[in-house]
Amino acid sequence: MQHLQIIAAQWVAPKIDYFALAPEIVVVVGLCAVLLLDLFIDQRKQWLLTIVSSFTLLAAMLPVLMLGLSETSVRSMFDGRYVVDDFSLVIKGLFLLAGYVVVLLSSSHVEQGEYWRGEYWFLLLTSLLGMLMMASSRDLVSIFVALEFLSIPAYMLAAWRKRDAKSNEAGVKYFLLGVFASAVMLYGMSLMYGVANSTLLVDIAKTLTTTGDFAAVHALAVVFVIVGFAFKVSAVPFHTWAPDTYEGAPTPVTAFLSVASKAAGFVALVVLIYTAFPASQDVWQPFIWVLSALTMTVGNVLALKQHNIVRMIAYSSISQGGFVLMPLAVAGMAGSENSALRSVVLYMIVYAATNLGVFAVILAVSAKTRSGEISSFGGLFSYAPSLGVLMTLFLASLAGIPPLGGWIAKFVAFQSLLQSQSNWGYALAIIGAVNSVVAFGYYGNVMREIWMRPPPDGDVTPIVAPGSLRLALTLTSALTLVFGILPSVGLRFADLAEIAGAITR
Amino acid sequence: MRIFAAESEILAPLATGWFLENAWLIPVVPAIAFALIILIGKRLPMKGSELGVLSMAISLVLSAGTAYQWVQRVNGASEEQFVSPVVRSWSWWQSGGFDFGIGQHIDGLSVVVLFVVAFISTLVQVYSLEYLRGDRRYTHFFAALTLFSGGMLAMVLADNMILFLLGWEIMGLCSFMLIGHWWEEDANSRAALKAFFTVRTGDMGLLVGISMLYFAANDWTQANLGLSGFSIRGISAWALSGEPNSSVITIAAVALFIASIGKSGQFPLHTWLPDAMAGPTPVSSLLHSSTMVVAGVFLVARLYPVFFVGLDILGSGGNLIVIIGGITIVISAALAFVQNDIKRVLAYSTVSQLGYMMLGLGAGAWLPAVFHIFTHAFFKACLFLGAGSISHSASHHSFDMKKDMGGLRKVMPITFATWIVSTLALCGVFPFSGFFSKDEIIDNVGYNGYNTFMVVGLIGAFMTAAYMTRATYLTFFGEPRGASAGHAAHDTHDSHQTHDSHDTHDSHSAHDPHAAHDTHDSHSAHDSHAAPHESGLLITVPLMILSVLALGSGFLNATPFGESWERMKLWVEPRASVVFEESKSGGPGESLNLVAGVVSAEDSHSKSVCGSATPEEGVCYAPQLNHAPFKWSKAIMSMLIVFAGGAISWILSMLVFTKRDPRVAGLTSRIRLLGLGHSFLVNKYYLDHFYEKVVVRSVAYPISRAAYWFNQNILDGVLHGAARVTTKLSDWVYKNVDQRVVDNTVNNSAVLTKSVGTAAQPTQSGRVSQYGALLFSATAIAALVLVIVNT
Amino acid sequence: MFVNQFLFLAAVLFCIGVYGVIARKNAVLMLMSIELILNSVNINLLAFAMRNGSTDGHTFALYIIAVAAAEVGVGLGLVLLVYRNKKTISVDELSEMRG
Amino acid sequence: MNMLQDNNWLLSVGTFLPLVGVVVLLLMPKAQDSAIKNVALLTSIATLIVGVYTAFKFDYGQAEKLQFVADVNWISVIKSSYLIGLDGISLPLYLLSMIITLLVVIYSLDHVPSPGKPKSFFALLLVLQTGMAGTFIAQDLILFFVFFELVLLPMFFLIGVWGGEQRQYASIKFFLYTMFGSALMLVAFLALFFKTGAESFSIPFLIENGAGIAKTTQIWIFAGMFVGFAVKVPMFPFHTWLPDAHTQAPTQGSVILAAILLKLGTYGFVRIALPTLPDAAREWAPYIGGLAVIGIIYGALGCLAQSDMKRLIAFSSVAHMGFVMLGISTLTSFGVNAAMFGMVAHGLITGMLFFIAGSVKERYHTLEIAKLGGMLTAMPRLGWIFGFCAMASLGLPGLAGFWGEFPAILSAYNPAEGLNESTFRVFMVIAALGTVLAAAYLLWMFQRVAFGTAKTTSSHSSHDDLHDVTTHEWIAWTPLLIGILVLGVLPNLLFSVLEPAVQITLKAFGG
Repeated sequence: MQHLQIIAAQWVAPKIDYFALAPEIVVVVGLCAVLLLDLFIDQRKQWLLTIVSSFTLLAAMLPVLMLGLSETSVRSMFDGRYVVDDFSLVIKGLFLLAGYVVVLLSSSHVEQGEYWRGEYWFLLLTSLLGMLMMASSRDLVSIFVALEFLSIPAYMLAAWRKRDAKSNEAGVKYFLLGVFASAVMLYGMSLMYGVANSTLLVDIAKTLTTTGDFAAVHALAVVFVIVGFAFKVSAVPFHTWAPDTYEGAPTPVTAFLSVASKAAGFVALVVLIYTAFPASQDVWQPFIWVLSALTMTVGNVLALKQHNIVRMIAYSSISQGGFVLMPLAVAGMAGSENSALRSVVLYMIVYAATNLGVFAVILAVSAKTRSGEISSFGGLFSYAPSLGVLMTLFLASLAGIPPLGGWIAKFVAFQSLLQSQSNWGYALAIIGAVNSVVAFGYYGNVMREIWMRPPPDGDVTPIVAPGSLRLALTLTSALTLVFGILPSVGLRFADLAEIAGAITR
Repeated sequence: MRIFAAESEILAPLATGWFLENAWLIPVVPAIAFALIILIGKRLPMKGSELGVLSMAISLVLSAGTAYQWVQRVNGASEEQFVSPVVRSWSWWQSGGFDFGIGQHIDGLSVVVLFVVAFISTLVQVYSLEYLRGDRRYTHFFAALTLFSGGMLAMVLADNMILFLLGWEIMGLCSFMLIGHWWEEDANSRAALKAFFTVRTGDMGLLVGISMLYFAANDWTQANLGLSGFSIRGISAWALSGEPNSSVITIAAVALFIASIGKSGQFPLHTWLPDAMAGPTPVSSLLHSSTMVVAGVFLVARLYPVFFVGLDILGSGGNLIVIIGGITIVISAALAFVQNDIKRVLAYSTVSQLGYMMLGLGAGAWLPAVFHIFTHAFFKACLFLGAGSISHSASHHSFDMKKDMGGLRKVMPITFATWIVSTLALCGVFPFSGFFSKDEIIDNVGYNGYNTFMVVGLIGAFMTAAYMTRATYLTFFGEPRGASAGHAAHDTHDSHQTHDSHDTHDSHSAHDPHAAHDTHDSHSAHDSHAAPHESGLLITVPLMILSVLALGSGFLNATPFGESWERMKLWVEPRASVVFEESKSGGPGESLNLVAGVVSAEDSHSKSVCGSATPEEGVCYAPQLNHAPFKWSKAIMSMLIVFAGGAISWILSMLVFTKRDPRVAGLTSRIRLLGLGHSFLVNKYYLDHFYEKVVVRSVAYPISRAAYWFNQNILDGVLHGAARVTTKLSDWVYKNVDQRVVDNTVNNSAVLTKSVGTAAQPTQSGRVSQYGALLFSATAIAALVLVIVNT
Repeated sequence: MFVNQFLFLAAVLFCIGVYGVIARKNAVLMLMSIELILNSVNINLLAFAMRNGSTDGHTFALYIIAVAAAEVGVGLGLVLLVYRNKKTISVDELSEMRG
Repeated sequence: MNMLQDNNWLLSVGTFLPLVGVVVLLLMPKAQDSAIKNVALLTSIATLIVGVYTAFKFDYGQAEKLQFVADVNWISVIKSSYLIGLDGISLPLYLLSMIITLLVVIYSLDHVPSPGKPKSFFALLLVLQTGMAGTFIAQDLILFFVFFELVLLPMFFLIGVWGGEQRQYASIKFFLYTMFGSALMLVAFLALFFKTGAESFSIPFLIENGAGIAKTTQIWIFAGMFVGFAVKVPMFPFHTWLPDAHTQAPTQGSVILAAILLKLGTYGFVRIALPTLPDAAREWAPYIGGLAVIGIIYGALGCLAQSDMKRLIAFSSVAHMGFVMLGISTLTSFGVNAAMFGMVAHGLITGMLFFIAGSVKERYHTLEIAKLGGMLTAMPRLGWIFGFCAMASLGLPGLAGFWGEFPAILSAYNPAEGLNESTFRVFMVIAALGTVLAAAYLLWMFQRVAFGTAKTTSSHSSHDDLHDVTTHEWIAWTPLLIGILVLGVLPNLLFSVLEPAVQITLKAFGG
C-alpha cells in the first residue's frame, strides 16, 4: 500500500497535444452527433445520419492532412504511449478513406429492411475511432484497449440484421472466437509485462531477448500476442471465423471487416514487430513465415471451391492477407526492414482500394440479382458493361496483373522478400509466385461468368447503381489504376524510410 | 602473292565474251516469263504459252552463244592449261560472318547441261502447245513449266551451293505442281505428293552435306582462294587439296549422294519416278526423263572432287556410287519387262539409264557419264514425246500397249521412224548416239578395274535391248488393238479399271462425275472417235529434230575415230592441272589469270598429281582421270550382246504372235511362214497370257518377277510403310503423350489443387467449438515448437 | 518466491478456461470460461506488479475488468438475439454456414 | 548519344496511340457499328504511319545502338524507370506488330466473329497492340514485364468471348499457363536485380553487370526466365496451351497469337536472358537446343495426327518455333540472326495460314480436313494462296520461311565455343529431318484440302458460300504475301538490320 501512495503522490497530469488528437476528437464529436440526432429526428430524415457520418470522416481527414504537412514529424504523448508520426498518419488516412467508402457503400444498403440506422452509423464510427487509436498506440494497454474498441462494435455490426439468422450466427461466431483470441493474447501480454516490467513497447524491446533465463516465457508471450492479431488478420489457421462471418454479415460490414479491421490488425502487428520484438526475431520470423505460407495457400485452394461470391471474396481476402504477411516474415533481416514495412503499407492501401471496389460492384449487382451466387454474374458484361469492366479491373488487380494496383503491391512484396537474400525469402517468394497463379483460378472464373456466360435468368435489364455507389466505384477504380500506372504515387505514402525510427521514438 | 614453281610459264589470258560473262541471264529470262505468265498470262491471246516458248527460245539462244564462246575459250587455251570457269558472283546477303552469294559458274559441264535443258525445254513447250490445247489450266501449266526450266538452269550455272539448293528445290516444287496437274484425280495428287516427299527426303542429305562442306572447307577456301565455303570452285579445290579430314568428307559425300539418289530415282528411292508418269506426257519427257532427274547425276558430276576423294573413286574395287548405280541398272531394266503402260516402260528405262550415268561417275568415267546425260536427253525425250504422240492421236489418251496399241507403224510413220531411231540410240547400236556414250561408260568402268560392274553394264545393255524391242513390237507391229483399232473409247476406260496402269486424265474425266476439266474434253472430242492418225506438226517436228540429234549427237565425242573426234573431252572435261593463282585477291567475280605448271613433257597423259596426291604447290580443281583407249573388239562384243537381246526378244514376240495352240510345240517354224498378224484377233487375251508365260519363263522370271514383287512389296511397301508408321506414331504420340501425359499433368495440377481444397474444407465445419479448438491447438503447437527451438 | 504460486494458479485457471471454451457447447458457459481466462490474466498481472513493484499491472488489470464487462454485455446481447431467432443457445446449432 | 535521343517521343506515340483510339471507342455509343470500325481502322493506320515514320527516321548506320531513347523517371523507389529504345532487333518486330494489327483490323471490318460486340472487340485489339509494341521497345525489365503482361487480358477475352466451343477452357488454360511463367519470370528478374547490386532495372545496365554473378546463381535465375519465356514461345513441355488457344481463338486472335505473341518469348530470350546471363546461357544452351529439336519433331508428329486444319497449323507453330529456338540455342550471331528472321517469317507465314483457315471456316463451316477438298476447283485463288503459304511454310528456298529454317540448321553445325559440337550436330540432323516432316504434313494437308473434288459431305454449306477471296481479304492479305516473297528473295533487307544489333547482343559469347 505504501508504495502505491507514493506513486500516487508523485502523479502529474500529462500534457496533451490536442492538435495531434484532432482526428480522434473530430470522430468522437461526429459519433456523438449521430447518436443524438438518431434520438431526435424521425425515420424519414434518417438520411441525415448518412450525411453526418460521411462528413465526419471527411472532416477528420483535414487534421490528418494538416498534421502530415506540419514540420514536426513526430508528436509523442503520455511518455511515448501514444505517438502521432508519419506512419500513423498514413494509416489513419487509410482508415478514414476506407471508412468513407464503406459509408458510401452502406448508404443505400442500410435502407433495405427496417433496422435502426442510427446504431449502424454509430457503431461504424466507433469502430473507426478504435482503429485510429490503434494506429497511434505504442503501449500494450492502449493497443489492447484500441483493439477492443474496434472489435466490440464490429461484433455488433456483424449481427446487425437482427432478424436474420445468418447475421446472428456471423455475429456470435465472430464474437466468441474474437474474445477467445484476445484473451489468449492478453495472457501473452501479461507474461510480457511480467518479464519486461513495463507495458511500454520500447521498454519491452529493451528487455525482451531470446537469451537468458526467461527465454521460454518470452517465446510463449510473443507467440500468444501474435496469435491475437493473426486472428484479426484472419491468418490461417486462425481464419476460421472469417468466411462464415463475411458471408453472414451485411455486405457493407463485410467490406469494412475485410478491409479496415484487417488493416488494423496488420498495423498492430507491424507496430509490435518493429518496436517491441526486434530482438526476438528468431521467434516471430519463422512463425510468420509459416502463417504467411499457410494463409496464401489454404485461402486460395478453398476459394477455388466457393459458389457464393462473398464467401469466395472472403477466402480471397484471406490469401491476400498471406501476401501482406509475406514481407513481414523477413522483416527482421538486414536490408529488408524498410522495404518490408513499405510493402506492407503499400499492400494495405492498394488492397483496400481494390477490395472495396469489388464489394461496391457486388452490392450493385446483388441489388438487382438478389443472389449471392457467382453464377448470378453471368453475362454481366452484356447488360451492364461498365460494371463488368470495373469488376474485371478489380479482380485483375487482386490477381496482380499489370498495369493495375495489385501488381505493384505484389511486386514490392516480392522485392523485399528477395532483398533479404535469404533462402527463407526465396522459398516464400516461390510459394507466393505459384499462389498468385492459382489465385487467378477463381478470379478468372468470375471474369468468365461476366464475359463468356449468358445471364442465368435471361433478365438483361440494365443496372442503375445509386449515386453513392457510383462515387465509390469511381474513387476505388481511379485509385486502383493510378497505383498501377504511376506506382510512385502509392509508394510516396508507403515509403516512410524513417518509419522504424518514427515508431521507436 | 606466291613464288611460281620452277618450271612454269605465264599463259595467255583466256578468251571470254559477252555470252560467257552474262550467262546468268539464262535462268533470269524464264523467271521473268513465269511472273509475267502468272500476272497477265490469262489475258494473252495464247493464254501465256507464247511467253513460255519465247523465253525458252531466248534462253536457248543465250546458252547456245555461251556454248560457242566457251568452245572459243577452250580452243584459245593451250594444251594442258586449266581452262578456268567464268565465275561471276554477287553477294546476296551476309549474316554472322556468313556471305551468301549468287552467281554463275560457267564451265564445260554447265555449258553442256545448260544447252541440253534449254533445248529440250523449248521443244517440249512447243510440243505442249498442241498436246495440252484447251486444257483448263493451260496457263498454269506453262507457268510451272517455265518456272521449272528457270530453276533447273539456275541450278546448273550456280556458282555456290546455296543457289544450287535454290534451283534444286524449285524444281522439286514444279514437279509437284506438274505431276499433280490433273489433281482432280486423287491418284495424280497422291503421285505428286509421293514424288515431292521422296525427293524431299533426299534433300535432307543435301542440307546436311552443304552444311558440313561449308564448315569444313570455309577456312581453307577463305585463306587460299578468298572464296566462301559454299562456292563450288572452293569446295572442289579444297577436296583435292589433301586438306580435308577423310571421315568428314566421306560423310559429306554420302549425304550429298543420298540427295542425288532421291532426285535421280536411284535404287532404293526410285519408286516415285514411275508413279510420276501420272503427269502430262510433256512433263514426263522433260522432267522425268531428260532434265530434272539428271539433277542428281549433275550434283555428283558438279562436286566430283568431293566424291572422288570422299568415296575413294579409282581407289578401290567398288564404292557406294557404283554399287547403287549397278543395282539400279539391273533392277529397273528388269522392271521394264512387266509393264503394260508404255510410259512406265520408258520411266524404268530412264531409271536404268540414270543408273548407267551413276555407274560411270562412280567408276571414274566422268566424261562418258556427262556425255551420256547429253545424248540420253535427246533420245529419251524423243521416245516420251513419241509415246505422247501415240496416245494423243492414236489411242485416245491411253498408254496401255496391250490394250490400245499395235500396228501403228502404218498409221503414224513419222512417230514410228523417230521412235525406232531413238530406240536404237537407247540400245546403243553403233552409229547412234547411245553407242558412243553408253559403250564408253561400260568400257571405262572395265578399264578402271570395276570388272564386275562392267558385266552388270553389259547385262543391262542386253536387257535394255530386249525390253525396248518388246515395247516397240507391241506398239507398232502386229494388228491394232483397242483404241488404236478405232474402238469406242469407253471400253478403253472399262479395261482401265482392271489393270493397274496409271490412268491418264481423259480416260477419267470421261466418267468424272462433274466434268472436272470440261474444256479438255472438248479438245479430246476432236479425235476421240476418229481413227488413229499421225499427229500434227507441232508434235512431229520436235520429234524429228530430236531423232536427228539422237542419231547425230554421238559424233561429238566419237572415240572410235580417234582423238580429233573427241570434242567433248576437249571442251567439257576440266583439265586436271595444278593451278597457281597469281593473286589471291581475285575473289569470285573476276576471272583469274592463271598459271599452269607445265607437266613434265615425256607424255601429256595422266601424270598430273591431282586427285592422286596432294599438290605441293597450287591447287587442283579436277582430279586426273583415265580414259580407256577405244577397242573395236570390245565394241563389237557389246554390240553383239545388244543385238542378241533385241533378237531374242523379237523372236519371242514372233513365237507368241504366231503360235495358235500352246500345247502343240515344234510346229512353230511352219506356222511362222503363214504371215503375221491375223492370228492375233483370236483369243488375244490367251495369247497375251501365253506370251507372258514364255517371256517370264525364258527371259525374266528369275529377276523381273522377283524384282517387281520386291519393288512393289518391299521398297514401295517400305516407303508407304514408313509413311503409315509415321502417321501411326504421330497419332500415338499425339493421343498418349501430348493429350494424356503433357496436357493432363497441367489439367491434373488444377484438379489436384481443387482436391487439396476439398481436403481442407472439413476444417471449416461451421462449429464454433471446433474453431476454438483449432485456434488454440495451433497456438499451443506453435508455442511449443518455438519455445523448444529458442531455448 | 511466492509469485510462483500465483503464476501457477493463473496458468491452471487459463487451462480450465481454454478447456471450457473448447468443450462447452453452451454459449453462456463459453462466455464464463473466457471470463476465467481473463481473470487468470489479471492474476498474472497483479502478481508481476507486486514482484516488480510498479503500478502498470494494476492499471492494465483495471482496463481488462472494464473491457470484460463490456464484452460480457455484448456477448449476452448476442446470445439473447440468437435465442430469440433459434430458441437455443447451443453454439453447435449455429453451423448454417460452412465449407 | 545525344543524336540517338532526338525525337524520342516517336516510340511513345507509336505505342500509346492505340490507347487513344480505345478511349475514343469507349466514349462511343455501342450502336454505331460503322463509326466504331472506322475509328479502329483510322487508329491502326495512324499507328502504322507513326511506325513507318520511325523506321524512316531510324539510323541504319548504327542499328546496333538503341535509338529514340527516352528515359523518364517512373518508379524511383524501386529503381525502375520508363526507359524505351529501339535497335535492329526490336525494329522489325515492332513494325510487324503494327502491320499485323492493321491487317487484322481490316480483315475484321467484315469478319467480326460472333457474338458481335465490335466495340469491345476492336478496343481489345488496340489494347493488345499497345502491349505488343511496348514489349518490343521496353528497355527496363519492369516496364518490359508490365507490357508483357498487358497482352494477357485482351487475349484472354478475345479467345474466351469470341472463340469456339471450347473457348472458356482454352482461354483459362492460356492465361494460367502464361501467368505461371511470368510469375517465376518476375522472381527471376528481381533476383537478377539484387544480384547486380540492386541499382537499376535497365536492361543495358544489367547486361553490363549481369556477367559478374556467380555461375550457379545465374543458372537458377536463368531457370526462372526460361520458364517464363518458354511458356510463351512455346517450347516442348510447355506447349499444350497453344493448340487449344489457337484452335478456339477467333481468326484474328489466332493470327495475332501466331504472328506476334509467340515472338514475345523468343524475343525475351534474345533481348534479356542471353546477354544478361551469359554463363548460365552456355550451361542451358544444350538443353534448350534439345527441347527445340524435340519440339520440331514433336510438333511435326502432332501435325500429322491432326484432323482439324486449324489445329494442324497450330502444331506447326510448335515445330517452327523449335527452329527459332534451335538457332538461339547455338549462341552464335548467325544462329540468332536466323532465329530473328525465323520469327518474322513465321509471323508472316503462319499468320497468313490462320487467315486462310479463318476464311475456310467461314465458307465451309468446318475445318475438318476430311470434309474439305477440291478447294482449287471451288475457289482457285484461295486455293493457290493456300498452296503458296504451305510452300513458304515448309521452307521452300526463295520464300521467307527458308531463311529462318536453313540458316538455323546450318548454325547448329558449329555452335559458339564452349558448347559441345557433336551434340549440336545431332540436333542439326534431327532438325533436317524435321524439314522433311514439315513437307510431309503441309503438303498432305494441301493435297487433302485443295486437290481432289469438292466433297459432297461439305455441301450442307450452301454452294454460294464458296465465294472466292473477297476484297477485304485481298487488302488484308496482299501485304503479307508480298512480304513473304520479298523477304524470300531479298533476305538482306532484314539481315542487314538485325546483324549489327545481334552482334552486340551476343558479344559475351564471342558471337
